[in-house]
Amino acid sequence: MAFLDLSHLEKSFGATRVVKDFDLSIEKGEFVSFLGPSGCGKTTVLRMVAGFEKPTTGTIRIDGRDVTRLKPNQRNIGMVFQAYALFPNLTVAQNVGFGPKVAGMAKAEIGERVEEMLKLIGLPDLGDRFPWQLSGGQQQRVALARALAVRPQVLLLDEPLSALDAKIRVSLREEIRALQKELGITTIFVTHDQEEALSMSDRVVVMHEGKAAQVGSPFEIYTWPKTRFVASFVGTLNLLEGEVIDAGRMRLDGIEVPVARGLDGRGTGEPVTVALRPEAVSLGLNGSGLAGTVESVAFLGAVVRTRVKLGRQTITLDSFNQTATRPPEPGAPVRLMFGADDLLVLGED
Amino acid sequence: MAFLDLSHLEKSFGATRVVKDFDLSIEKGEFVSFLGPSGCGKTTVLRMVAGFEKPTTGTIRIDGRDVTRLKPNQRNIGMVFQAYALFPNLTVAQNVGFGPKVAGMAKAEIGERVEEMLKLIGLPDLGDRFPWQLSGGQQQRVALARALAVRPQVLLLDEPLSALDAKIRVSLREEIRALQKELGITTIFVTHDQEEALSMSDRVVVMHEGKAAQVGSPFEIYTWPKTRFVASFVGTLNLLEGEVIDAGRMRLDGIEVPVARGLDGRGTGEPVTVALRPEAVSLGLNGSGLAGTVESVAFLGAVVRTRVKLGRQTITLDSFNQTATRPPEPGAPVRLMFGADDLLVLGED
Amino acid sequence: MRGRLWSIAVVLIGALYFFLPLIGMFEFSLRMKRGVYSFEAYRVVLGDPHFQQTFGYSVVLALLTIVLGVLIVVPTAYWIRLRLPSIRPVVEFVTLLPLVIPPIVIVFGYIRIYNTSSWLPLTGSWLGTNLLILFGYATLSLPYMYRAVDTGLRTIDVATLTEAAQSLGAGWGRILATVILPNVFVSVLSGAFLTFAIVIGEYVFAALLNLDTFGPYMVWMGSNRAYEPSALAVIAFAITWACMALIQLLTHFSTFAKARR
Amino acid sequence: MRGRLWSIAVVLIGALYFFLPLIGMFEFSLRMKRGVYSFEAYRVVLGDPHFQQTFGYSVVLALLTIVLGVLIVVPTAYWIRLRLPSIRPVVEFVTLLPLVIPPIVIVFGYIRIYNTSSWLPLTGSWLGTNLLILFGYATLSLPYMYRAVDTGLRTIDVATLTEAAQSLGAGWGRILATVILPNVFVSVLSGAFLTFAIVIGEYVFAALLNLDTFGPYMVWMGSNRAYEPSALAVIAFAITWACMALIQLLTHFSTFAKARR
Repeated sequence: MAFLDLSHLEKSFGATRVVKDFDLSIEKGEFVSFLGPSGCGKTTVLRMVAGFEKPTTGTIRIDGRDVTRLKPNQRNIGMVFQAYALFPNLTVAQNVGFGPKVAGMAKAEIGERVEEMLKLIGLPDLGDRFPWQLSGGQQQRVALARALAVRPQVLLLDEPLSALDAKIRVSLREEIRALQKELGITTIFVTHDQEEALSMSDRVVVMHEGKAAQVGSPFEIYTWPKTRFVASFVGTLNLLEGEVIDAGRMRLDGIEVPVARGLDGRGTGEPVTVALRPEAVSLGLNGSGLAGTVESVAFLGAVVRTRVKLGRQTITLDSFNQTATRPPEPGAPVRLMFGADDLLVLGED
Repeated sequence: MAFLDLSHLEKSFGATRVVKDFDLSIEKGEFVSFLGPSGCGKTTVLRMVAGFEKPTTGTIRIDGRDVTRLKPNQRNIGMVFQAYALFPNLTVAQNVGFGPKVAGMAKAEIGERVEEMLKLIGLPDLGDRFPWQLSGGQQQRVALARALAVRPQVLLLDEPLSALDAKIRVSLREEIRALQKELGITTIFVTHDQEEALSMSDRVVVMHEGKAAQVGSPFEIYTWPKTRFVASFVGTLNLLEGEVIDAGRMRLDGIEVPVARGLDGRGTGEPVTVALRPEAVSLGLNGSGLAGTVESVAFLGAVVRTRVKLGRQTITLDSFNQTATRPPEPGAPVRLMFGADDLLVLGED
Repeated sequence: MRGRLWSIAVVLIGALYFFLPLIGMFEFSLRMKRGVYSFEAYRVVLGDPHFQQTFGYSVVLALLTIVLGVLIVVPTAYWIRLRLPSIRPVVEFVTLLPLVIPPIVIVFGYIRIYNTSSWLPLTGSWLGTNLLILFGYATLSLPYMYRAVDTGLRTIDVATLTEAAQSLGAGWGRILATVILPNVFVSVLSGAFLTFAIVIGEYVFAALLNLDTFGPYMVWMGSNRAYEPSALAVIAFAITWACMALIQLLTHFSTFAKARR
Repeated sequence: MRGRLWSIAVVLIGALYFFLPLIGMFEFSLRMKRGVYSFEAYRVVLGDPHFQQTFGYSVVLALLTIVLGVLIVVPTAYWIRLRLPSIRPVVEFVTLLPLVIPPIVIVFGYIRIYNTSSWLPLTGSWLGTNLLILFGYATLSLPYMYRAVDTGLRTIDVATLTEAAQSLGAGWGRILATVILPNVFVSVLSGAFLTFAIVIGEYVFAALLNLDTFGPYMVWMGSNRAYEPSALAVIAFAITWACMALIQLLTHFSTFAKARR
């Protein structure tokens, strides 16, 4: 049996069911992200695990113990909030020591624990500061230390990085991941940022309208999205209309292209929608590939985004900016190339 | 003479000089972005053009007319704010018609102008709505229509997209750019988002501590940054330490590499810092290139970010996620390749 | 469940404090005619020329106070938010003073400084005394008026809206009239109603300045009659209640309020 | 320049309203001994046993009012912000009532419902009357206390701080005592000082309930003596001023206030 086990969780607010028949098993030490747009129910699931919301039906088990009806302060869970939520009247050390103090630990022991935690987050000298004297990134690290100070069985992170600047966000997510690996603590991380979820997690749960649309490793989620929702929420996407030839080929804009998977069981001539990642398409100026015309070129920095008109359809493709070659001009004829593996045949949501 | 001419602009608040000797000429119909971190003075320059701040010294000329001492309501300038700033007590049509009404236009004429403007922004049927009935993106488009309704000589945009969601931000920036091209209106766009500045502008002014650190086309700014600040603010960057061999070569971690430009006039053996964009480096698993060991691999979605240990230095490289090949594992030996063009020798700030 | 309990507690406390006394008073006011409930006491009170006179007087005073307050407070509060945010604490402090300085002290001061033998003998003439009480009431209402208007201004982005209007060519007069005032109108009204209710019921100022307003009339009735004071109190309460209801209505059903939900 | 002009205008209005009367009164209060300035009037007033008695009485009443107010308001305001944000408008409405219902009406109602022949004859006994005025004063101070505490609660993220404390194992008592109260302490104090100032100067309640507090004493002095009332007014003003200054000091120099700048 898994360490953290959510089975048949449901939650309704009034007539709205925000979480529907949610099942998930998380192994000890695993880092699992809940990824989805706002309103998809990801935060509600987290808050049910924390005990702030009571499930309408279903059970939550931690290490075999049923905690579904326990109050939040009886669950031994560490939580980090988007808004830091440090106690403004307490110093950093007092904040970190709050949990151990509530747990009735001896004063000397609390001091040791606080010192250990502050060292862990790399702020050993800031114990006497007040929260308002710290930067956002420091505050969130203290919040993390505070949550970890009670040695919780599960660590819950509720969009902990979204209030921070872009650069700090990137460095802090690496820190959090390293800390989580070091402590081996079972962690749930809620986010709406696909890059965060993909870069940090062992497994990602993509949520959509209260359900888990797909559960898998970051690579699986990105490379083989199961539904149209997952494909479009995680990364950008071209959707192309065509028709099936046989299990390994389809016709796209009059040209036959090989498709590696997903066409089994579809009849010849059946219309089919395939998805194609912009970065999977490359330009072959001369030679084979589908012929099209450059519609627009946007320079985004590292990436140049080119729109190519291809018969009735428009394909977006991303390529890295190359110092030696200027991007193509609008109106130029180009040829597009992509592999049979890159065409994703999508299921319904 | 240029259409909009800023010469020797300076602005001090108390003892702090936030804008220092700022010169810029903008041609009629040009789209110029001011890009920089908060506090770099970009907004202050914009507000001086609008008339909300009086320059300490310097002059502002629009179409040859000195407007430096004119009040904001005498300048014939259109302004769009980050916070939309629609008048909450007026309908969309009344908001758009505010400027023409102040200008004393006849009622029928105002009606026509409002209709024209609403059509221009693609919201012809929302004239009777109040601002709070619109989405953020719609509100900002109405604010744009309101600013354009007085047929201003110059359009000023003060971070107009930063309050919006990521997806709307991208579509609205394309709309704004298309509208600006259609009307041929001279435009200044202030932003801290490099992608916005690079993708929308004819020219970008990168600002740093009240000065223009570099002025150039987006491609120039990204590809040939002049200073270390510009290089690190626009895009991510590897900084590598090495020593000069001669004008065309340097020694990096014991290996000789060719450098296309920037080493003229430096003596042999002189230490030099070069910058290298992560996307300019590629992995060659066997063969030539610098030998290193994979330190970590982060899967960011479209991009896989790999850190490679190279002697004493660490190089970050970005590559597109390829469906067919899994990213390398930490610890694997790899070889790094990059072109002579990709090594940027940076000047001081 | 726990929430419901608290709601009940709140309602109960409210009842004990306000409604029970009111109901008792209302019941009593109906008992002027022996043996039957009647509105006799109300007939007597409303027909009393002294009531009509003092009440009318107080209403006029209240309206003048409101006009004076709006003229002082709206431009001041706007300008302070726009250009002098640093002196806002000072102004807030000043506007709080009338709350904590007992009215008695203010009136003593007024009588002392503006008496018949002073350099500005306001208390010596009818007009002077009325001016004095008008200013006094404006002072009393300052905290409420300023808070209301300032709260109203807080809900809009004063600086940006002003700059937007300026960039569209508008001058100060137009900005105040078409951008600022319409957006704080509801707040101004709620401040005005509070002022109205306070001036109508005020006693200490009027009594010490020897003016025949509604407050002293109520107290005089209270110590000399049996049923009429209750009727009066119910009437006074009805007026203030109507004012409060109007504030709530205006706040709830204004289009601008919706925008903020 | 324009800003400076306005600052001067504000100071001038303040002066005309508050300081000029005060200075006049202060000057007058020093003239009890013919020909020379002296603190004779203050000596007389402070030495008057009736002053000491009424003032002491009012101070005790004020402190009890504050305790009662804090006990009612802090948990209520906290719970409403945390769990019942939907009834906040209702509660705000209730707390505004004492502002707009003239105290006279409230007292009339109290006398009517709690008189000697009623089901709860509070006005019949010494203890009952004091309880009545205590509740009356708590009512009067409700708007200020509630506003102050609610404003204090607004500056912290009540819901998230509560959840953070809960997830760290804390129960309700500990959350109120170690998380909520310390963070609204300054607000509670400022509400308390306002309450203190209001109770000390209150006249209508005390007079109509026939209680010998500081307010009626001041009015009695005002109509029967010449110099002492001015001295009294200056003392009362000094007290309220000290209260206000304390509020400002606390707000400015508390560590939490710094966090918000």
